[in-house]
Amino acid sequence: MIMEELKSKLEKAFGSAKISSNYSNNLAIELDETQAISMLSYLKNLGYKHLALISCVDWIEDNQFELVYVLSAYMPSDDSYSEKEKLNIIVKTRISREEAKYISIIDIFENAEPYEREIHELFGIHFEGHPRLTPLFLVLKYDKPPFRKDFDTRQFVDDYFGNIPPVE
Amino acid sequence: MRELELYFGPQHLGMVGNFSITLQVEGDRIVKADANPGYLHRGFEKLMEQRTWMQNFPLVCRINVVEPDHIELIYSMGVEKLAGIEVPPRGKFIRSIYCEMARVGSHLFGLWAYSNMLGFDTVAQWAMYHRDLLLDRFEELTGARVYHIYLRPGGVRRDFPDGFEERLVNTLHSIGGKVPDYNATFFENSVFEKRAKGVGVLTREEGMKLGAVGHSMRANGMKYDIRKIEPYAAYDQVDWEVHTSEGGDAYARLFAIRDEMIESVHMIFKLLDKMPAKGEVFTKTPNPFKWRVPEGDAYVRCESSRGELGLYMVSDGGIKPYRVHFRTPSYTHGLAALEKVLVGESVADVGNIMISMYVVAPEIDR
Amino acid sequence: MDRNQLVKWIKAPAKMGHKYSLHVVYFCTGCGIIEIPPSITARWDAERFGVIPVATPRQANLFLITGYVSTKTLKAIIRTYEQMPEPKYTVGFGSCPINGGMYWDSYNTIKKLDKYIPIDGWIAGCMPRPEAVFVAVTHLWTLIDKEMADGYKRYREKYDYYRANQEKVFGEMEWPPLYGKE
Amino acid sequence: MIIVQIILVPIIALVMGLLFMGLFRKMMARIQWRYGPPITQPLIDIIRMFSQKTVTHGFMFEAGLVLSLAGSIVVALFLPMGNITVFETGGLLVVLYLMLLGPLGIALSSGESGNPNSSIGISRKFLLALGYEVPMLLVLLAVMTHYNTISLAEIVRIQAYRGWSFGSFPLLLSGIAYFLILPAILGIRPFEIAGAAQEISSGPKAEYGGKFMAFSTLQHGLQEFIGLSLFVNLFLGGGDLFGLFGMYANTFLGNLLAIVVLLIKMLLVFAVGVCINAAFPRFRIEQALNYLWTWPSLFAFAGIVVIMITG
Repeated sequence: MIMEELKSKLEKAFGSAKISSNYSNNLAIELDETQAISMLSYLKNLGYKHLALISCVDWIEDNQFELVYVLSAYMPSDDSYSEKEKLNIIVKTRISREEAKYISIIDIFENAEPYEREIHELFGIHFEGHPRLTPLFLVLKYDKPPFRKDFDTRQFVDDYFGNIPPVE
Repeated sequence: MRELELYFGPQHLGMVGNFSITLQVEGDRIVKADANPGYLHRGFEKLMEQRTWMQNFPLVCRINVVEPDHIELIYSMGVEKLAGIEVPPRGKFIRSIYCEMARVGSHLFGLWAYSNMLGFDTVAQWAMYHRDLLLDRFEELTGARVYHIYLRPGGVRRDFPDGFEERLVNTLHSIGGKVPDYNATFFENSVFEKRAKGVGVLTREEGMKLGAVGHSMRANGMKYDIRKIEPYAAYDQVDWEVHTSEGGDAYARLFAIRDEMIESVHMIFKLLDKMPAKGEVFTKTPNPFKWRVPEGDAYVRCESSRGELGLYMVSDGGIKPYRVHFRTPSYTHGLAALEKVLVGESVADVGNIMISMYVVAPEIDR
Repeated sequence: MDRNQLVKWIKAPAKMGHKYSLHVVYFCTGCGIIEIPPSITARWDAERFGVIPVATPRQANLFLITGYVSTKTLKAIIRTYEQMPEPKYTVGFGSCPINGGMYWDSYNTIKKLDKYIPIDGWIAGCMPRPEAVFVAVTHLWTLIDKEMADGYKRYREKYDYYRANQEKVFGEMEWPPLYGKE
Repeated sequence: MIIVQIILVPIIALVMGLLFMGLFRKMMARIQWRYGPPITQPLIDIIRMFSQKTVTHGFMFEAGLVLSLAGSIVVALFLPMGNITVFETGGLLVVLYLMLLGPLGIALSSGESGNPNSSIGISRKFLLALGYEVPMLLVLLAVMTHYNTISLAEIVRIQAYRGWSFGSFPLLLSGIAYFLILPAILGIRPFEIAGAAQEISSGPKAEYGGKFMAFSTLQHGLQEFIGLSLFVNLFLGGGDLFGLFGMYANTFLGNLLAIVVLLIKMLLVFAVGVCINAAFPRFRIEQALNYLWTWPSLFAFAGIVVIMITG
C-alpha cells in the first residue's frame, strides 16, 4: 500500500529512477550518480531518517562500483507501528571503477561518517567533503584496497605470512 | 590546565573487547574522543565471498562473540529471502525461543561488564554465574557453549532434545528468582543511581541523527523494536510488550535492558506454551556444495540484544555470495555516537557509557 | 598441587611464587576472551589458584593470547609483551593463534603467532572451555617446575629472529629493539 | 627493650596488613559465591613480585616508594599496640602529619613514571585525602578536647577505666563521623577511586612492576593497618576488653593479650568494611567529596560542638 504510494511519488519526482520491489518490505531504487544525493535528501524529507547502512559492491565485470544506501524510518509517535517503518529503501547508484570517487553525504546523514571512511579504506573510493578519510581498520599497506574483487587474499597471505595449505 | 592524551584500550581493564579510544583529557574532563577500531578486523565479508552459502555459517557466528545467535539468524533470513524458502511453524517458534535465550544471556553478559565497570564485582559475578546456567542449556541444545551454529536456512538444525523445555523453564526460573536480589543490590543502589544518572545522555533527536537503535532509542521512550515493526520468526504470534524508559542516559538504558530481559523470559514461557507440539523444524535445502541461490539483492533486519541488526546481501546466482555486508548496531553506536557522547564526560565514565550503549568490538570491526 | 608444602617454599621460593601467583594481563585480543569471565567468576573461580587479571602489563606475568591476532593487535601484543617484567609466560588460547584457524586465508590476521613472540603453551579448540584454561594453568605449573617455560629466555636469545619476523609484517617499527646487539 | 619493640611492631603491622589483604580477597570471594584464594595469597604474590626483574623510571621512582613505605612504618611506631607505644611523644599530631608521607611518597614516585593514568590517580588520591581530612581533623580535635591530651596512649588508657569513647555520649557523634569516613581512609569501595582498575588502570600503581609493586602492596597493607588501628585506638578502647585482663597489667602476658584483643577488634571492623565494599559500586571523585563534606562533616561538626558545650 504505502509502497505503491511511495513508488508513484518517486516516479513522479525522479523520472529516470528504476524502482522495483522483488522482496517483501524491500524497495530498490536504481539511479544514476548525479541524482542519488538528491534522492536521499528527498527521502529524508519524506521521513526516512534512519540511514541503516552504506555498502559498496564491486561489479568488476561491468567495471563499476555500486554504492548502496539503505534507509528506513523511525516511528512517528512513541508506541504505534505503521507500514512506513516496515519499509527498507535501498538506493543504488553506480560509479566508475577507474575514477572511484563520490560525494560524501555527511551533511544529510551524520552517521554516514564511519561508513564512508570504511568504504574509502576497503574499496578505495574517495568521498569528497569527508572530514577525515584516515585509516580505520588496517595498519598494513596493501597494494590494492582489499575488498576489491581483484585482490587475491590467498596470494597475499602466501606472500606475507608464509605458506598456506593447498585447498580444494 | 594541561591537556593529556589518554589511551583507553586496547589493553585496559575497563575495555570489554579489543577496542581503543584515544581521549584528550583536561583534568578529569574529556574534550575529544577518537574511536580507534580495527583490532579485530578479519575481513569477514571478503572471506565469505570465497566460501559457499552453507560454509559461511561457521564464519558468521564469529562476528559477534557475545551473542552469535542473532548473526546466524540474520544470515539465515537473508538466504531465505533470496532463495524464497519458508520456515515451518515449529522451526519458527524454536528460532524465537533460541533468540530470546540468547538475548537473556547477552544482557547478563552486559550486566557483568557494566557492573564490573562501576567496580561492582558482586553483581558482576552473579550475572556471569547466571549466564553460565543458560549456556548449559545452549550446550544441551546445540552442543556448544559459545558458537552454536544451530540455525540454518529453512529452520533450525535439530529439534529440542527430550525434556529440554522443562529444564529450560527450571533454569529460567532460577535466574528469574534472583531478580529481586539484583534489584536490591544493583538497580536500587543509590550509588549506581548517582553514577549512571545524567551520564552519557543521548537524546532522541541526537539519537535519530546518529542512527541509534535498540535500547538507546528505547531509553528515550520510543518503542523502536524490529520484532514489532517487522515481525520475523514467531514474534507476531505471542503477546508481548516493548519496555521503555525516559532520560536517554546510562541509567535509563540499564533499566531498558533489565525490563527487556525480564520480558524475554516471560516471552519464552509464552512461546513454549503456544508452540506446535509436533512438526518439521526445517525445510529441506539442496546439496550445499551445488546450491545456487537465485540472483538478486536484499536487505533483512532483526532485533539483536543491542539493536537493529541488518544484512545486505547480493547474489549473482552462483554457489557463493557475491557480497554480504552486515549492518551491526555497535557500528554506529561505537563509532558515530560514542565519540559525540563522550565529550564533556569524566574519564571515570568512559567504560560506564560504552557498556551502557552496549558496544561490542568484534561487531564493529568484522 | 604443592602449594601447601612448606619445604618447597623454603627451597625455591621464587619458583613457587611464579607458579602460584599467575597474574594475567587483561587484554581481549580476540573472541577467546568470552570464556575468560566465566573462568574468573563464580562458577570456575580461577582465583583459587592465584590466577587473576591485572590492569597493566607491568604487574603481570602471564599473557593469555585469546584468539585470532590481527595485524593491528599484533603490534599491541608485542608492545604489551615487551613491557612485562621477566619471568613472563605466554599461552596461546584457541586454534587461531596456532595456525590461523578458520582465518587461514584472511588478509589481516597473522597465522603463526610463535613466529612473532615466544609461546610457552597452546590451548587448542574453538572455543576452548573454561576447564581448558585450568588444564593449561596446571601444565604451565609443570613447565615452570621443570624450568621449561623459557619463552622469555628464547625471546632474549633469538631476538633477531623475532624482530626480523615482526619487521617483515610491519616494515619499519616505531620503537627501538628491546635487546641491543651484543 | 625499645629496640625489640622497634623491630617487632612494624613486623606485626606488615603481617597484619598482608592478613587484611588476604582476608579481604577471601571474604569478597565468599560473598560473590566463590571459593576464593588462600588467605596467604598476598604473601605469595609479594614473593613472586620480589623475584621479578623490573624497569625503573629514575631515582625518584625508587626513592618515593621507599619514603612512602618508611613513612608508613614510622606511623605504625607512633600508634599504641595494646599497652605498648614505641614513641609516645607527639601523639596524634605527629601521626596526622606522618600519615601524609605515604600518599606523598607514592605521588612522587609514580609522578616520575610519566604515565597519564598515574597522574590522574594521584590527583584523585589527594582530592580524596582533602575530602576525608576535614571531618577527620574535626573528629581528632573533638577527641583531644574531650580527653584533654594529644597522646594516643593516654587516650587508650583513659578509655580503659572510663569506657570506650564510641559508647560514651559526647564522643558518639565523632565516632560515627569517623566510621563514615573509614572506607575512604582504607580506600575501599565506594571510595576505591584512586586505584580504580577499570577506569584508570589501577592509577598510581600503573607503572609498578616486580619489586616496586611489592613495595606498594606492602605500603597499601600498612595503610589499612594504620587506618584501622587509629579507629580502634581512638574509639574502641585499643587493646582493652572491659578491663577483663586488668590483673595481668604490665606483665608480658597482659601485653600480649592486649595486642591480640586489638588485632581482633581491627579484624572485626575490617570485616564490616569488606561487607560495605561488597555492596557498593565506586563513586566518582566529585560525588565522593560531596558525600564526605556533608554527612560525616556534619556529624563531626556536631560532635565538636557537643564537646565544647559539655566540656
